[in-house]
Amino acid sequence: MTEPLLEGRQLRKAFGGLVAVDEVSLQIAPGSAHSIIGPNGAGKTTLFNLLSGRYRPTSGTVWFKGRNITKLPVYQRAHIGMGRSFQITNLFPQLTVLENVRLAVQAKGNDSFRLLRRVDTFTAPIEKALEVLELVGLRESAALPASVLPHGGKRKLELAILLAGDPEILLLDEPTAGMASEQVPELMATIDRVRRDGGQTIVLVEHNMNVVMSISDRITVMHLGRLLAEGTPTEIAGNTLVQDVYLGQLYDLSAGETPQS
Amino acid sequence: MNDSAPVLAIENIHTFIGQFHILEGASVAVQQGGITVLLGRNGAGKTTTLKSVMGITPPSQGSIHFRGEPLAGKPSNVIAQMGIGYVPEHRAIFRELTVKENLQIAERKRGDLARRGDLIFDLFPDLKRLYGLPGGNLSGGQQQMLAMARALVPENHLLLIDEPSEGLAPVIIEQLMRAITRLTDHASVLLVEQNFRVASRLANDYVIVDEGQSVASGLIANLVNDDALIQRYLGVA
Amino acid sequence: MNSLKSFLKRDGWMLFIFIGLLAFPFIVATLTGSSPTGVPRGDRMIMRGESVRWQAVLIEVFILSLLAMSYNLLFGFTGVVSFGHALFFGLSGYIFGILLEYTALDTGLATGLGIVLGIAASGLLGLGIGLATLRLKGVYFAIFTLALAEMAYIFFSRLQLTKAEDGFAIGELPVWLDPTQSRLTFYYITLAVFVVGFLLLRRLMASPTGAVFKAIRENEDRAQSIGFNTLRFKLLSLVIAGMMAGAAGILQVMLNKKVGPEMLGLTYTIDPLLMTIIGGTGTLLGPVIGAAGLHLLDVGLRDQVIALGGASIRIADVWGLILGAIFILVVMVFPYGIVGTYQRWRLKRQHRGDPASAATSRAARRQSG
Amino acid sequence: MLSKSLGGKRGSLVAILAIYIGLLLVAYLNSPNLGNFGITVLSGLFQGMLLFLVAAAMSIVFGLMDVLNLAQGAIFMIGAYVAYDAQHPGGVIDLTAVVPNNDVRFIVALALGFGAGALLGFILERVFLRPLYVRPIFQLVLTFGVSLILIELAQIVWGTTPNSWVEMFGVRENFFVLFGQRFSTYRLFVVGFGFVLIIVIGLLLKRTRLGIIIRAGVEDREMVQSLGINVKAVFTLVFTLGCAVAALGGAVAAPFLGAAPSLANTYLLTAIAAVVLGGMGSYYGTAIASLLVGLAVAVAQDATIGTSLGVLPSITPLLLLILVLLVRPSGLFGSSR
Repeated sequence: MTEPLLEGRQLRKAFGGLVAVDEVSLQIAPGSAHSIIGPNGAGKTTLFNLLSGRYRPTSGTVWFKGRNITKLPVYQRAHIGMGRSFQITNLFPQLTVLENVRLAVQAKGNDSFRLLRRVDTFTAPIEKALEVLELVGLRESAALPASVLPHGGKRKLELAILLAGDPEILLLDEPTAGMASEQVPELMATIDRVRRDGGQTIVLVEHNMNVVMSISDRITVMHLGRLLAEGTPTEIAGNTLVQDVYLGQLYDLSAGETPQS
Repeated sequence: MNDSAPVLAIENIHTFIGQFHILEGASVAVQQGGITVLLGRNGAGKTTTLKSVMGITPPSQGSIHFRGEPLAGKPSNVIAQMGIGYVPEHRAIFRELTVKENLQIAERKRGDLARRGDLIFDLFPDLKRLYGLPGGNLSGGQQQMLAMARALVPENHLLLIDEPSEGLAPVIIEQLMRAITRLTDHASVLLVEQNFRVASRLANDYVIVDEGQSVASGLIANLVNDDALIQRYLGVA
Repeated sequence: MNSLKSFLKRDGWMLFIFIGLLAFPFIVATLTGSSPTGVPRGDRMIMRGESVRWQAVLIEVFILSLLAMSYNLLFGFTGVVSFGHALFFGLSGYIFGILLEYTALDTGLATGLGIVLGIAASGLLGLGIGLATLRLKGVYFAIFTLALAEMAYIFFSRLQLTKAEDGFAIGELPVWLDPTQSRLTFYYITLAVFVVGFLLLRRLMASPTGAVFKAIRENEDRAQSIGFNTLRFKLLSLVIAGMMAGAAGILQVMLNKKVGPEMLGLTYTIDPLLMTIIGGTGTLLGPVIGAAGLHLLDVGLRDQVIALGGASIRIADVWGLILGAIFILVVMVFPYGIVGTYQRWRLKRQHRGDPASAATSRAARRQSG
Repeated sequence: MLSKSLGGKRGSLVAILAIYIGLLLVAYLNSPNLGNFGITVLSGLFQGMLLFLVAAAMSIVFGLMDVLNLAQGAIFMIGAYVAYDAQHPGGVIDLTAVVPNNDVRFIVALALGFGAGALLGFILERVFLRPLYVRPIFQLVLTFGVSLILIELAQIVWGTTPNSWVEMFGVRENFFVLFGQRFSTYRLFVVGFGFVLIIVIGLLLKRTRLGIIIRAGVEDREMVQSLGINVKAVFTLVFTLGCAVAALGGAVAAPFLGAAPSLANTYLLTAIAAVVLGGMGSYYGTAIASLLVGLAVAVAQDATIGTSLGVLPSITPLLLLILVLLVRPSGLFGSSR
C-alpha cells in the first residue's frame, strides 16, 4: 500500500468513564473513498471527529501526509487540505449562498485582512465560488439567503463550502442525514462526480447502506468502540462477523467481546 | 393477531425536525399486553417514532391514538400522565440524583414508589444495593435498569423503550431481556432494537422502518424465516 | 457617467440627506430668523437662538450614532455581546480631558494629543480585554465587561484628582473647535466624523474582513472549520469598535466641555444597546435611526407635561420608564428593529408570487424562532 | 460530602478555604483587639447573607432555565422600598396605624416584601420571559430592561433621594457587648436568619419533590417533562420564589441600607460576582461565594477606613469576579460542560 494520506494510530477517546473509541488504527489511502460504518453507538462519529480534529484523542495520534497533526487547531486543518462536513447542516444561515461559498474560498487566501476593499472587487474568489456552485448545481440560488434553501439544497451547499477550500481530503459526516429518500441518489451522484473530477480522497460516515456500498472503495466497520473489520464492499458484505453485528448476534463472552460499562 | 383495539395506533405520521423530514408516513400498532419492535437501520426514523408518540417531536401529519384517545397537540407531560412511560436512548437518567431520587421523581401519585417497590426490586435486584448512589456512578447496564425501573414507578399502560441493549455486555442484555419479558404483565411495550436476535426473542410483532416509512410489519415469528426481507432492510449488503 | 447614475440610484437618497444635514443650520436659521453662528457679544459669541440650539441636538445625535454604530459592529455584526461599552466612551473622554486640564501643554497640542491618545487607548483597551477574555463564552464575556466598566465607574467617581462624582470642566478648547464659541464649525466637524465613521463601517462590512465578522456571528464553529482564526477577527472587531466609541467619547467631552464618571456609567452602555436593537441589529442604518429617533424623542418630549386625572406628569420624570417600555416592546414584538423589520418586509414582497416565497417566509420565521 | 455536593471540585474547595483563612488573617492582623475582629467578621457575614439572598435564586434559575435574571437586583431594591414604606408614616402602604406594634409591623413588612417580589417574579416569567425562551440573548436584554423600569418606577413612586431608616424597629437598636465592643443584635439576627435560610433552601433542594425536580431539570429538562412533570409550571414557580427571596433580602436589609435606587445595580453586580464565583447553577457554591464576597468587602472596608483607598471595598466584588473569570472561565464550582 502506498503512503496513507490520512492515518489514525491507536486512537482512543474516553468521555468521563465511557470509552467511545478504543485503540483504533486506520489508514486512508490517497484517492480512495473510505467509509466508516457500524451500528448505533459503535463510535464511528467519535472516530470521525478525532480524524477531523473536533476532538483531541485521549491517546494516540493523527497523521496527514506524513505529518503529525494531532494538536493542530481546527482552522489550520483547513489550510493544509482537510475539509469536513457536518452531520447537522451547519451553514451561515443569514448570508447568501454565494457568500457562504466565497468565505470558504477566502479562508484559503490572504485577503481576509483587507479591511477597506470591497468584497466585489476581488473577482477571483467570486468566480471560484460560482464555479463550485455550478458543480453542485446551486448556481441559480447564489443570491438567496442560505436559510431559505430546501434541505437537499443545504446539503449541497454544505458540500460546496467544503469544495471551495480545495481540500485534498473530504471528511463527510452522514451527508444524507435527514434527506428525503428520493433526494439521496442525486446528492450521491454529485459527490461521486466531484470526486471523479477533482480526484479528492473521501472519508465517509454513513448509515445508508446503499450509499456506502455504491460509493466506497474500502469500508471500515466499527463495533463497541473497536475496529471490527475492514475490506472492500464485497468482502464486507460477505463477512459473517459483520452480518452478525448488524443483525444482532448475541455473543457469549468467549467470542472476544468485552463488557462495557 | 389480536382482535381488540390496539393500545397504541400510529397512523401514517410525518414528522419534521427543523427542516429535516424524518418520518415520511410511518404506521405502527401495539396490541394490549404485547411487545412490538421497530426494526431498521441507523437513521431510519425509529427513535423519532417514539419521540413523536411522546410529543417531544410532534408529527405534522397523521394521527396517534393511545387507548382510543388522540394525542395530537398534547405536550409530553400530559401524554406521560395518560400512562405512557418513556425509556429513551442512552438511558437519560439523572446523573447527579441518587437512584432513589431518580425513582422518586417519576412518581405521579404519592406512594407510587412504595407500591411498585417490590416489583422493581424483584426485576432489578441490583438497584436495591445501589439505592443511595448517584446515577452517574452506575455502570451502563445498571443505568439501563434504572431507566426502565423509572418507567415502572407510576402505573403505565405502555412503555416506549429505545435501544436497551446498546453498548451493553451480553450477560447484562440477557438480564434486561428477562426483565422486559416480565414487564408485559403490567404494560404493553413499543421497543426499538437494532439487535435482531434480542428483538426476535422479545417481540410478538415487528414493524420495519426504512427511510422514514414503515415498509413491512407482521408477526416476528414469520420474519425470522424471511431471509430476503431481513437482507433487504436489515442486512449489510 | 454610468457609474454616477448607478451611484445616485443606489445611494442618492443618502446623498440627499447628507446635503440636507449640511444645509440644516442655515435652514433652521432662515425659518426661525436666528443666526446660525449665535449672537456676538463683545469679542465672544453667545450661543443663543434656535439654529445653534438645534445644532447641539444634532451634534448629540451624531455622537450617539457613532457610539451605537460601534456597538452594532460588535453585537450586530460580529455577535459579541458586551455590557461594558461605556468603558471605551468614558476612558477616552477622561484621557482627553486630563490632557487638557491637568497638563501644562498648549491647548492646541493637548487637544491633538488627547484625540490621538484617547482613541489609541480605547483601541488598546479593546485589544487587552479581547486577549484576556474572548475565550469566555457569551454570558461570561458580557458579565466580565459589565464588571470592568462598573469598576472604572466606581474608580472615577471616587478619584479626588478628577473631582470624583462631580467630574471636571474643560476650561479651554481651541476657539475654532469650541462649541460654546464656534458651534457651527463643531457641527460640521461632528457631522464629518459621523459620515466618515459610517462610510468606513459600510466599507468594512463590505470587505472580506466584514464577511468574516458576519460569518462568526452566524456560526463561529463553522467559520473555524473552513479555516478562519476567529479569535483574531473578534479581536479586530473589538479594537475597531473600541476606537469608534473612543472617538465618540472625545466628541462628547468637547460638546459638554466636561468630563465626569457618568460617561462610564450604565447609561452609555444601555443607550447604544437600546438604539441598536430599536433601529435593527446587524444593519448599517439601524443604529443611526435608533440613535436619532430616541434622542429626538427625548428632546421633543422632555419638557412636555401630561395631565393624568388630577396629577400632572412631566415627561422628563418618566423618561426612563418610557425608554424601558420601548425596550421591552421592541425586544418582544420587533426583535429585528425598524430597519430589520423593513428589510424583511421588502424581502417578502419581492418574493411574493413566486412559489418559493411561502418557504422563504416560513424559513425566516423559523430562523427568528 | 461537601466537596461532593460542589461537584467534586476539591481543588476549588481548598482554594476557597485558603482565601477564607487569608481574609480572616488579614482581618485579625488589622484589628486592634478581638472585639474589633469580631465586628469585621460579623459585618462580613451580614453582607454575605444579604448577597446570598439575591444570588442564590439567580444561580438556581440560571441552572434550571438558562436565564440570567438581570432584574434580580431591582427586585431586591423593591423589597427594600416596600418594607421601608410599610414602616413609615405617610408612606404609600403606611402600616403604622394598622399595626401599631413595631416588631409585628416589621414582620408584616418582611412578608409584604416577599409578596411583592413573588408577584413581580410571577408576572415577569409568565408575561415576558415565557415567549422568549427560544431567544436567549434577548432574555438577557429583556431582564435588563425590566430592571431599568423597576428602578424608574421606584423613583417615581418613592422619589430619587435615598431613604435611610429613620425609625428602627426594636431589635436594631439593641446591642450586646463582647470583648469590649458593641455588637448589633440585628446583624446577628440577619446572619442567623441567613444561615437558617441557606439550610432550609438546601433541604428544600435535597429533600422535597420540587427540589428533586429542580436538580433533575438542570440536567435534562426534556426527560423531566417526559416523566409527566409540567416543566413550564415548575419554571414559573422557581422564578417566582427566586424573586420573592431576593425581595425578602431587600426587606431584611432595609433597616441598615435604607431604600435607594442605587441598591439595584450595586446588588445586581455584587450578586453576579457571587454567582459566577460560585459557579453558575451550583447552590452551595453560590452560598460559599456569597459569604466570601461579603467577608472580603468587610475586610476591605475595615482595612481602608480613613485611608485614600476608600474605593476598594466597593470594587472588591468586581475585582474578585474579574480575577476568577480570568483564571477559571466557568467559576470556581462551575462545571466545564
